[in-house]
Amino acid sequence: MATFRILLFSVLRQRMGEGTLCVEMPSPTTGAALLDQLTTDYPAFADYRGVVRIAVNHEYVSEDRVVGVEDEVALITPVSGG
Amino acid sequence: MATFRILLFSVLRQRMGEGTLCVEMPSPTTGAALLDQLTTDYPAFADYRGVVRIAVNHEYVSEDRVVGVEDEVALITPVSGG
Amino acid sequence: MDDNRWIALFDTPLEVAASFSFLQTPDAGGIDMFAGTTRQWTGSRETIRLEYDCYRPMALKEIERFADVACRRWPIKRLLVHHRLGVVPLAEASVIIGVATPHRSDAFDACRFLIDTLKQQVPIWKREFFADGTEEWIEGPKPPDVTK
Amino acid sequence: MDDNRWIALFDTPLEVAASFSFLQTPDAGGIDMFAGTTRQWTGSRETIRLEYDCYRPMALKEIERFADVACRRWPIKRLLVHHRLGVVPLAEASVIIGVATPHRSDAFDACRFLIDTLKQQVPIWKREFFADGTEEWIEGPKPPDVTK
Repeated sequence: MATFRILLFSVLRQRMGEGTLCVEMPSPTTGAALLDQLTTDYPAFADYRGVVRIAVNHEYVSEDRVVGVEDEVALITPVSGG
Repeated sequence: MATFRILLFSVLRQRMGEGTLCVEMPSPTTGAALLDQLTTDYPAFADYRGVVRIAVNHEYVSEDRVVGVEDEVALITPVSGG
Repeated sequence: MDDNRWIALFDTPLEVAASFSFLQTPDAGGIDMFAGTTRQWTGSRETIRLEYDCYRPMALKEIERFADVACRRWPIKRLLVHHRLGVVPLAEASVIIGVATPHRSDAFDACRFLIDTLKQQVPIWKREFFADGTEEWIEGPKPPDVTK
Repeated sequence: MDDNRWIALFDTPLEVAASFSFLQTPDAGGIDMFAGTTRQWTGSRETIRLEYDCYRPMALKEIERFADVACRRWPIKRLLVHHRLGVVPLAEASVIIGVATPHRSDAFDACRFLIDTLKQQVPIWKREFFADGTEEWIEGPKPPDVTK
């Protein structure tokens, strides 16, 4: 098992109460598996499961992307810049 | 007979060699009659007869507009500002 | 309306910062500003400067007239049209058009309408001076529309 | 390419004059510059300020990526994307997008593409503070497109 640290911003950071969430999983895993584990560990996250997108090393990836514990993982809710 | 003074700009002023042309006509007349008289008096003007537009008192008008000697008349070739 | 509109002809360089400041208002969420600048190359022909002639009282009246049209068509909070006359060196702005609206899409549409209309309707003419020593008055692609 | 592109995030007010100067080049005939500004009223709801959060390294990378797309699609001579972060007071600019192209139509199209794409794709979020004391993080209308 490894500890994935996942970065949060804006509404998700406010809702979860912190800027980084940790989940324990075997590494490597997939984006989808990480999101599922987050939903289990943090019930408040369930509301965002459908709209959140995963970024790995500063790029959007699809949920089937393989993610290792060495990657920088972030969750991106619908953006509102500009 | 009255003397109509007609303002020219850009290529037309360059081509005619002056910024104002004079034509002798009864006043009032029409834009079309003014243009016809100009073509007679200044053969070089004939090249522009088709593309020139008439402005009376700082507004575009159609050639059938009645024009008096007291009006400010100008000839506008296709513009190229901006 | 007049406080919300700044239409002017200049014989000096146009001022971008002052133009933008004028367009700023808490009523708007988007500002689109277009500037036409003197381009050096047209194909293989090199321009060294432009010079603009203008029928001033009519140009101002005509710009006001289609600014009215724009203000009826879009929810415009600020509108600016500045045109420079005389010599305009390479890369400098001959015209600045600016529009501020609550939402960005209207700002883009109105700004484009204003520059497109200016280029067809306003009695201003460009004389182009080329590197080979020649020069010519530029005539637009079609005459102004007298019915507009 | 890099000398022709200025992409940056700022914690200070955006500078319009410097942005415009950067966009000026004898290679271009048209510059379109869009600014998003803090609007006071949305219907009957009064905003008093905005605050922007950002995932900085990713935001820069994502802007660069779609600037590349724009430069392949249009003949862009200069491109600028500046976003302000933290507090942005009423009427001030949160974003400036600028594009210089040989002809004006491309400048408008590319500028609009850049702001539209930024608003859907770049990890920056707006927190709106209202006059009634409430505040909320704004979520965009749809999630970023991960396939773009």
